[in-house]
Amino acid sequence: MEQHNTATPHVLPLSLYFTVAGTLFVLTGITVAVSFVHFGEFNIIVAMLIATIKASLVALYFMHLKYDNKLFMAVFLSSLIFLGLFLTLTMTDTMHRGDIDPIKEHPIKKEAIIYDK
Amino acid sequence: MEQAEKHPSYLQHHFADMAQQTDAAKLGMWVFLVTEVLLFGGLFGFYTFFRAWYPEMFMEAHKYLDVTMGTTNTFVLITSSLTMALAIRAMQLGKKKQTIAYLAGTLFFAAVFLVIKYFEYSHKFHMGMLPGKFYTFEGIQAANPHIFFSVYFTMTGLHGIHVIIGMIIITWVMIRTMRDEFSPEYYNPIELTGLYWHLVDLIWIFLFPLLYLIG
Amino acid sequence: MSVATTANYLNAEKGIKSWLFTLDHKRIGLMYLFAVMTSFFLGGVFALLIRLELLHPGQDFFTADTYNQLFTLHGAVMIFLFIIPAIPAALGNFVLPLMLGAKDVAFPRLNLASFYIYVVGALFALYSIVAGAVDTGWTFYTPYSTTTSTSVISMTMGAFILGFSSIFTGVNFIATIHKMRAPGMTWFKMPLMVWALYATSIIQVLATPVLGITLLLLVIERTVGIGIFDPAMGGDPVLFQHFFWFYSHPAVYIMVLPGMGIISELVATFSKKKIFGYKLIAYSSLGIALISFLVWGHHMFTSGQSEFSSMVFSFLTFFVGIPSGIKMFNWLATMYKGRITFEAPMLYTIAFMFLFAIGGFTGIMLGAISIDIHMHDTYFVVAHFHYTMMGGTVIAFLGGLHYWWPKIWGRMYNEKLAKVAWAFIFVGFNVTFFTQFFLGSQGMPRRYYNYLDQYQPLHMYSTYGSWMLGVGFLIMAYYLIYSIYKGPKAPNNPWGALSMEWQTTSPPIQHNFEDQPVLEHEPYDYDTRMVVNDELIKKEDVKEKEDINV
Amino acid sequence: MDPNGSLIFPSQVSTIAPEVDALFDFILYLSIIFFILVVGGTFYFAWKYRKKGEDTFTKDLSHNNMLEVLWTVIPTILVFIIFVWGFKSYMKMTIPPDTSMEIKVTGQKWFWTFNYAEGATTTNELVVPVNQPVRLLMSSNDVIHSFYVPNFRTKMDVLPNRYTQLWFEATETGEYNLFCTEYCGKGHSEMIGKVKVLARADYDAWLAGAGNAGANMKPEEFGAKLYKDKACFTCHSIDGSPLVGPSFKGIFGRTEKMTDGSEITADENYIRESILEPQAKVVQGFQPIMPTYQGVLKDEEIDALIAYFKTLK
Ligand code: HEA
Ligand code: HEA
Ligand code: HEC
Ligand code: CUA
Ligand SMILES: [Cu+2]
Repeated sequence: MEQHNTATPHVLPLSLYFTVAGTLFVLTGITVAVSFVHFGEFNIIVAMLIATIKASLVALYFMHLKYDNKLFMAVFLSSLIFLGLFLTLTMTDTMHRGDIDPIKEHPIKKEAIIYDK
Repeated sequence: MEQAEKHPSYLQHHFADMAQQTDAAKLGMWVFLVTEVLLFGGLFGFYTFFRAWYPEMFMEAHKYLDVTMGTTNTFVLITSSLTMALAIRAMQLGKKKQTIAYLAGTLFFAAVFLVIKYFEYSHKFHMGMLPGKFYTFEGIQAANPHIFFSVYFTMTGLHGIHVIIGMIIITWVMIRTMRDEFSPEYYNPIELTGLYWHLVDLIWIFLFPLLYLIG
Repeated sequence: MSVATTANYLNAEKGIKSWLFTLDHKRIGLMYLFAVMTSFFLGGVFALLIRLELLHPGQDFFTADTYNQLFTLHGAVMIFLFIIPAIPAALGNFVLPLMLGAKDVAFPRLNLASFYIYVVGALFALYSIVAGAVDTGWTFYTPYSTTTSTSVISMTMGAFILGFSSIFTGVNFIATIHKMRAPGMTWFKMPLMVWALYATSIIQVLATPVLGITLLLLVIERTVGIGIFDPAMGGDPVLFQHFFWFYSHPAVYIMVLPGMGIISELVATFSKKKIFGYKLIAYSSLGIALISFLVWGHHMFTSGQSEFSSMVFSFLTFFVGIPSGIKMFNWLATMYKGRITFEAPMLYTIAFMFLFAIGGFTGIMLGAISIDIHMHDTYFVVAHFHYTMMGGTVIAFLGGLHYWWPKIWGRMYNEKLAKVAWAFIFVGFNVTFFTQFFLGSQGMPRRYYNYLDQYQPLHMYSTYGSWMLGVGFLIMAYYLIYSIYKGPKAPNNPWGALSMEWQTTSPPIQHNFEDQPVLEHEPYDYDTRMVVNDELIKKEDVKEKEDINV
Repeated sequence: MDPNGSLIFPSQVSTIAPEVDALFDFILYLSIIFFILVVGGTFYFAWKYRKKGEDTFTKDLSHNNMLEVLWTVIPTILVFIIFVWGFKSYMKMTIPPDTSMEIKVTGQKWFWTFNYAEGATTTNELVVPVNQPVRLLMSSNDVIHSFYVPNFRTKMDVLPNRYTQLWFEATETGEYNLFCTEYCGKGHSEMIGKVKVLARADYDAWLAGAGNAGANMKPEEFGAKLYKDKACFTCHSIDGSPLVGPSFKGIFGRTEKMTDGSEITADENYIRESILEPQAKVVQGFQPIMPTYQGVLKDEEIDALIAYFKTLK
């Protein structure tokens, strides 16, 4: 069996929580600021990068992943991996429909019928 | 049950000791969080596929979301996460009053989040930026803007439902804290509630830039 | 009801309440067993009606609409109400803690909750029958499902709720297997059934939420018209198929993996031989679970998905065949130089090998894109999936049911009748579904209530076969129910098996074991351990004896 | 069963069919070998090692690396071959040759319409010349259907608001079944048609005549033919019994209630409108599910239908 390490609670210092929260605020500020600058395709990468850092901070410190059983980390990461697989494999379809015959790439009518009126 | 003497009341009969019980509960919670991630994952999928199909439309439609409100809500939710973490810390140290205060704080910020969302929603409703076939807004030129609002409303809607569920659970553990059910030896339910609440925050951390900041 | 004079989980507490509010995994397992068997018979009656209509071409007994509702209900009931919970939630619930030497699953309350969630989901599904029945097929393809006037919403909500029941079972089992194993039971000393349930739980947890969101969106699409799946609204119906199969392909391994786990137990027990390639079987369960997430697109070769996508999915599909093959070969090798007896569970094991091989090979045929283009949505596919689901999972389930029956009730069933029923089921099954391979490859499309005359003879045989199946199941129902009341008392370990569930009484006592059991030998140590008349004989102790030698 | 086909397959009538069948046979033989190995082995061991006397301990045979590698590697190699083979034929099925002629296919509940570049339109009957690659450009007007000709071993879903394509080259003249294989509701099992493969000369003659079919028929006879050809019969009876739609018996001059409460007497104009814009006025007691025949029926064909209706007293 895995070793148990929760017999006595692992108390983190207050300052750590505030530092993390502070960093999260700052990163939120940065990501909003950056969104007003136009890097084109790059914007999404920056925004997702910052979001990922923020999410990791929440998971590692607020959710104690850094200190808890490493199994939990593996469990959590597995969800992201499988989500990634789902998106990637579906995109082998959605991004490649016109590969052989361009006529198949787009819908016949661009606008939905609700605009027909 | 039969060996009640050596079992504290909060240790269930089928576990050998507290460590086993706590660890099992946490593992169970994490596995459940995995299912939450994948539940939202489906919606993130929609976002991804439709954004790739209609990039200009997303670009144009997202401008109608209110960045100020979104940003405020991000701050609010992060703060609520902080208070939640602090509530757990307080209970680890046995400070019951503090725990209750922090939980109340978390509830407060969750409520603020919902109120702001309410204003955002009602504004959208008013403008006719409704999902799918109810969409009547005419300001967006690119094709099929109603899809963007379908994605927006399903994603934030499901997230909002999670906030509400979270608030119910937090209220419940708060009552249990008041009833003195927890101690530094046993505060598992608060911890699990915390995990859930942080996940709700975590999802918002991705929703916010995807919907409000990059279109 | 129960035999034993001593207290056990069946008679420890009395009254309906002691069942409805029980937290005992054994009782919850039994309630599940009752529920899934009811569902199976319900689904089976639908199946017999389908076959009845197909006896002759043209409209005989049902209108097109009724027929469409029949196969939808047959599929949905069999999949969501029967086969997904059948092995994990019913048998698995009963035996998992026993096999681990634990008192219960990790979260008994969640366990009970998931049973009631199942009941609520089932009520939704049943309500849809009353409220105008669903006619979409169990696959709910859009835009048909968003435009038909039948009660799609209650059925999808039912499936959505059932999904949560399945998720909670998965969560529970994962925590149980990680945290509740008896002292000494390391990962590689667990019975293979446990490995199989573990792999199954992983799939349940990772795949089911995606089905949940898909069905939820379908409901929203029908009620609010968000248009994500509806081409008229700018949505994409093929996307629905991706979402649906991302769950439903892994789901077929939710069905078959626990079945394979049962077969691993049975083949070792009835060959009295150490399982061959333990680690490989254990890993192949995980392997199948992992790969199963990568192949869903093989249901969509003709759907209009990109050619590139078809290529990727076809390629990946074949890799499921490898771990499945590994298992089959290892079972075969386990029988080699064994000491094989032929009680009903072993007969089901042999039937499994026979039928699942056919199901699997035809799966490989379908995985080859050019062949699938011809076979897709014909009876060839229908035959394939009945060979895997019925011939694989259901047969394994029946094997497990007979195997653990004495443990569950403390009573033996009638072995002779069991063999007769087995023969009816085995022969009837092949008559029903082998014919359908020919129907399919000759071009007979599925979901047709009316067909061209040229397909008549084969359809007729198929229908006759389904009646044989019906007879087989009636016999089984008879002797199983009879045995609960009148069967002879079962010993604690009627099969001489070595895993932990046999070390407690039959039926087990309320908290499973008198004391916390400690693993003394591995589950398949038949080279050094033997149980005769509930008595464990160790090889060390009988060295001198001459007649018991290697 | 197809008298010209084998036990397993209907006769091969397209260039791709032999290739599909060959791969199938290959996997079939492989499967039989493995089946004999695994299931034959099971039966053999079951008999050979059946319990013969006293209980005994058994041998400790718990693994054998050589064997385990073998039964991992050999199937892997085999499935790889199968994949490449299957994929190659698939690419052939997918990419139409440049010399293909094109026909537009429309699927709708519950019939097929074929539009030829030369102007001919047929329903539920696809007529093609032999030894000529044909490319079908397909779309649906309502739900998903699927175009399937078993003799050609080819199939493709037909989606609303999107084009899909399918091509084949028929190698023998004759009449072959055409099925809809994507479940599409009530009429799914009736959504079947024919593919007529004609010799080149016959095809040309047919095409020349198809443009003015019914030219040498009386209007009511032509109407009766259209009633069958254009699949009206799937929803409308002529004996008075309501199906999905109202019966045509006595329709002309009948006074009917509409869902909006108004009353209408069925005259030429109303019938024409019902055919071209079915949703404009919906008869009470029926669903608004009749497909439009705009672009499918020409004016003189509608006239013929009306003439035919007048005879249905
Ligand atoms: C328990 C359920 C179950 C199982 C286990 C399987 C197992 C497999 N299935 Fe099946 N399948 C279904 C249930 C199942 N399936 C259902 C329900 C559908 C249709 C749903 C619907 O449309 O309604 C379906 C449909 C389906 C399709 C789509 C058909 C279509 O609609 O056009 C395909 C295509 O690739 C496929 C492939 C496979 C493969 C490759 C396996 C493999 O896992 C098989 C692996 C096993 C073996 C290969 C045998 C043992 C191996 C050896 C002895 C080694 C030697 C082997 C080789 C050399 C190859 N299945
Ligand atoms: C676990 C899954 C499972 C199981 C066990 C079965 C079992 C059976 N199935 Fe089913 N089937 C599906 C899952 C399953 N099926 C699915 C998913 C579909 C696709 C649906 C769709 O297209 O959407 C399908 C579709 C399907 C079709 C195709 C319909 C069509 O496409 O038009 C047919 C046709 O023969 C069929 C037949 C049978 C038969 C004869 C049995 C038999 O094995 C049943 C045996 C059981 C009994 C016989 C019941 C017990 C006995 C009695 C109750 C006897 C007493 C009663 C009387 C004598 C009246 N099934
Ligand atoms: C998919 C089913 C379907 C098919 C195919 C179909 N119809 Fe209809 N039709 C309907 C339904 C349903 C109605 C009644 C509702 C309405 O008025 O729209 C109807 C109504 C009509 C009416 C008005 C009847 C009345 O009593 O007022 C006419 C005329 C008609 N159809 C002609 C045709 C002709 C001609 C064809 C073939 C060329 C045809 N329909 C094919 C379903 C169908
Ligand atoms: Cu059209 Cu089935
Ligand atoms: Cu599959």
